[in-house]
Amino acid sequence: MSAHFPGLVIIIPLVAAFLILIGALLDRRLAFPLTALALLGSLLTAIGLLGKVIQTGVVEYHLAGWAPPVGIAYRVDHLNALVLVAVATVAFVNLMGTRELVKGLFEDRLGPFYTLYILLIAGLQGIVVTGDAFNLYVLLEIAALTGYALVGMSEGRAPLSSLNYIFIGTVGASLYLLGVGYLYLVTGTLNMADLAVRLPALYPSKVVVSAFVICLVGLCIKMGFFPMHAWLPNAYSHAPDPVSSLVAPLVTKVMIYVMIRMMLFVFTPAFAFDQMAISEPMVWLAIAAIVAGSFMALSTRRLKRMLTYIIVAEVGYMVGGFWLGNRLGISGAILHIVNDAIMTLCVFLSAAAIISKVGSDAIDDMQGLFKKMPVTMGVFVVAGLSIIGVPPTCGFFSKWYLISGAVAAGQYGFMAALLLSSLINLVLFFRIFEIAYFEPFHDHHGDHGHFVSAVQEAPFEMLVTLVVTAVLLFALGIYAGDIVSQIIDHAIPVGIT
Amino acid sequence: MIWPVDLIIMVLVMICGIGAIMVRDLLGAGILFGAYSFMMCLLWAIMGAVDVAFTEASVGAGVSTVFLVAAVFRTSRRTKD
Amino acid sequence: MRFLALITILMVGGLLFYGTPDFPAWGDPESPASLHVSPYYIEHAVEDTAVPNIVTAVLADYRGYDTMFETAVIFSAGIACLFLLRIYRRKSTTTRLYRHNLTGITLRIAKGGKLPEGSAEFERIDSLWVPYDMIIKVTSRLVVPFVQLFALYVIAHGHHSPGGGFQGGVIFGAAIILYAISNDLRRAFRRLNEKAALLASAAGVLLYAGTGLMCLLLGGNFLDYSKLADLLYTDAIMARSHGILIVEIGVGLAVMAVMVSLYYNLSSAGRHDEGL
Amino acid sequence: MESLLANFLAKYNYWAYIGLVMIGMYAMIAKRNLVKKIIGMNIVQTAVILFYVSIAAKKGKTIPIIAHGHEDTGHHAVQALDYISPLPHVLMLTAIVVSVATLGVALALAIKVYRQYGTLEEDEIAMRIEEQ
Repeated sequence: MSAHFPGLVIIIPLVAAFLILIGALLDRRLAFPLTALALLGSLLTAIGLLGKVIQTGVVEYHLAGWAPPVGIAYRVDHLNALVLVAVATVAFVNLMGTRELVKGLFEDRLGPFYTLYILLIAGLQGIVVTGDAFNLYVLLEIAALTGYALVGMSEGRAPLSSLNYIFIGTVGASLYLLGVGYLYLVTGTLNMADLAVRLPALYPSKVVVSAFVICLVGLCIKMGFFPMHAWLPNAYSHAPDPVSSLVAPLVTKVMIYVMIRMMLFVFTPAFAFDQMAISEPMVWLAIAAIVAGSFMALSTRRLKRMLTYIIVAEVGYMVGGFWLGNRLGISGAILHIVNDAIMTLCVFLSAAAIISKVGSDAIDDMQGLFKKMPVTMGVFVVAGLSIIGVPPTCGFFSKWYLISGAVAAGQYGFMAALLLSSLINLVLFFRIFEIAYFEPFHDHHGDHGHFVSAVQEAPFEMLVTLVVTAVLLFALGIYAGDIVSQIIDHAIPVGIT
Repeated sequence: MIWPVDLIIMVLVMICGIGAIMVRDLLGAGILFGAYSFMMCLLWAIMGAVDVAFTEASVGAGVSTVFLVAAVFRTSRRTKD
Repeated sequence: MRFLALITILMVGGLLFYGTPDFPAWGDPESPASLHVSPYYIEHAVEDTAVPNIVTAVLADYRGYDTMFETAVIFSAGIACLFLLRIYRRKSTTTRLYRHNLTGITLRIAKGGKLPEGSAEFERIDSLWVPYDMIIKVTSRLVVPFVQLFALYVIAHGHHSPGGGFQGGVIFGAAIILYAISNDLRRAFRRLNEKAALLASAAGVLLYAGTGLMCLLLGGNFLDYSKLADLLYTDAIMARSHGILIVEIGVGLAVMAVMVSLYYNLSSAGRHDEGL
Repeated sequence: MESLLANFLAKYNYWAYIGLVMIGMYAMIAKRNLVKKIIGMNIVQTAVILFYVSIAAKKGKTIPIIAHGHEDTGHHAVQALDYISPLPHVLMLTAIVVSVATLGVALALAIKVYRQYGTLEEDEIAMRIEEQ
């Protein structure tokens, strides 16, 4: 059975999606348990796959029994397996945590909601596992389409920002498709491993160069990298809370994974780092992303919007770390993909809990929250410390790798940007802590503005998931060394030092 | 002398495409978009992509146009540019 | 804005233009794209799958996994549209319009009152002006069955001629949409209501994925139809051919249902009362 | 000059697709009407499909359906060079499906936006948001 793990990781949620819809037509309450079951199965399969990869190395799976390049193949190495586990974990944890919220928001459309939710996860996991450049596009679109629908389902400005997200996302995906088309034109294959074999002979060709640039631009648009980031804050901050805590940790990170996969395993480092010579400008763009993201976060007084600007900066971390082009930097970027997924999940989940209690996402309305929601705020503090980069939370370790990578590459500007952004994050989070700790609570639902001391926590299952994510943050921090030496070191091609 | 046919259709595709985004009436834009899709489908049929052309004829020129018209019917025909 | 747009499209155009001089000439049979993988398909499609239409063979077998996700994409579009637009409202307080078929007199009944459905003399009409359009109705009644028959032919004959599940499904859906346009939405609901459409779309994709799972249970890889040979009482090659037919039917079912459901939601803006 | 013209004519499909991508993107950026933008988005997608179909084309060859595929007249060799390459066609079927799916979702969102603001013009929507 374990031979089929790479397929099953995707097939379980996919088949479950249709069963959920049919089940929800019969009885609405069936939707949640079915989804939970499927995502749990997918998570366990993903963990099993990771274990298998660590033991035996690369796992291949030929769909429909055709060997590549004729058929589509899945190729799971250490990099995929790690990101896969992160995606599956975030999906499952978020599902468990947001049950009550979803019930409140989408009471009459639970079936479609969970169907879309699980299709989004199937798409993202497929993107991570697949070894075929075109298959990746199809999965990209399935993840994108479900994402648009989920983001747009809210009152206020959500539909408009989701529509803009569609426009930009479609342009990004079309550019990626064009890049793949250019590669197909000169090589005649779509399989990533096969492309990597056939491309080196063609490096001087202008077609390969433009394919590289087109792919990169398309992916940068999809991941919300600095000059093309405009859609991201709107789409994520106007989305419904249970959706933004799913989409924000996953979509951009998976796109960064795709970039790393394309650059390292399709174009190969020799082409991406040495021949194209765009490492320097990319790192400078990353610096700009970090600085701009941090300052924009500083300028807003809304919690979710602030967090989305932090994501813009975090994308800068990972892209910059990757384009440093040395082992430390790339390790830091990959480690940060995992860490940032959990960190963002944690911070968005606690934000969702806070917003559902306070009734507004303005930072100034958060007075006295430490008294009112001690556990939620405790978790929020942990997540904040992790984003700032305080040991022993995981944020510190990935930042450490990134900074040492920057020093090794001589990119002191990047190092300075990282430190500056940590400093600004410190300001951002302590501003919230201060308001929430020192100022008395004002109830915004009622008209009485007096001090309320009663504890009014978020629902129990949300608290449990919040605590679990906080523990995960520490665990990832404590085992960071092991993750790097056991998994990430094997994920990076040997040629990179 | 077969090749001018597809050149002519390509010019028509361009004209329909530009027309679809220039015309100041959304219903007209939708119909022109249908014409654009149909011309495109002819072009692909000439290039030998019969399956793709068939799909585009049924999807692009058929159902997509209906969707556009339905959406315009439910919103408004008015456009400023 | 216009200036920005011009700069952007010039940059994109320049980027795309940059690689073009190194392209092989258009229509060159010796271009690298045509020499690596695709000859394999052309030379082996018939002996591997017994399907002369290579596009169908590649679509549903060699790259069947892509096609499964393509169906899932269209399915998720249908669900997304439903999720975004559908307005569930228990009691309707809207005014209803009825036409007396013999005289053409229109009755307007305000505040949720209604005449009994299905009365022979009165017919409910949409609130926007609807002419009494016998010619259109009769013509569409004449056309619809033939369109549906053609759609089934396209699905079934996809092995030998252009076509297949997707095209056939769209044509079948278009026939139902034609029926809904020429009559009205309520009458179309009587033929294929919302729940049935949803069920059909899920069942179609499930048929596809289920076939794949069946192959997996029979010991092959996912979607490896040759493992179905024992189940279908044929050899491995014909099993692939039949497997393709099964999944094409699944695709057709799903696409048909999704197209209809998309039309229902878009044309009534999610209210499901009045269409185009 | 001669070779430039020949080069131009040999690849006019590719020029056409670049032109269409530019038209579509222009509509997506410069037009303020949401439905116009959606049409522009679809033009970009069809332009990409045109590109792929152009890759597949072979001058003077036949469509990718094997003639007499079911007459068992022994093993007559199928010459790959005689048929247009099928793979890009398969990919583009998928891309067409994706484009109609995107169109459906985009139109649904446009209807939702209209329901909320009563207009499809971006500048008027911005004004409504300001008013709130």
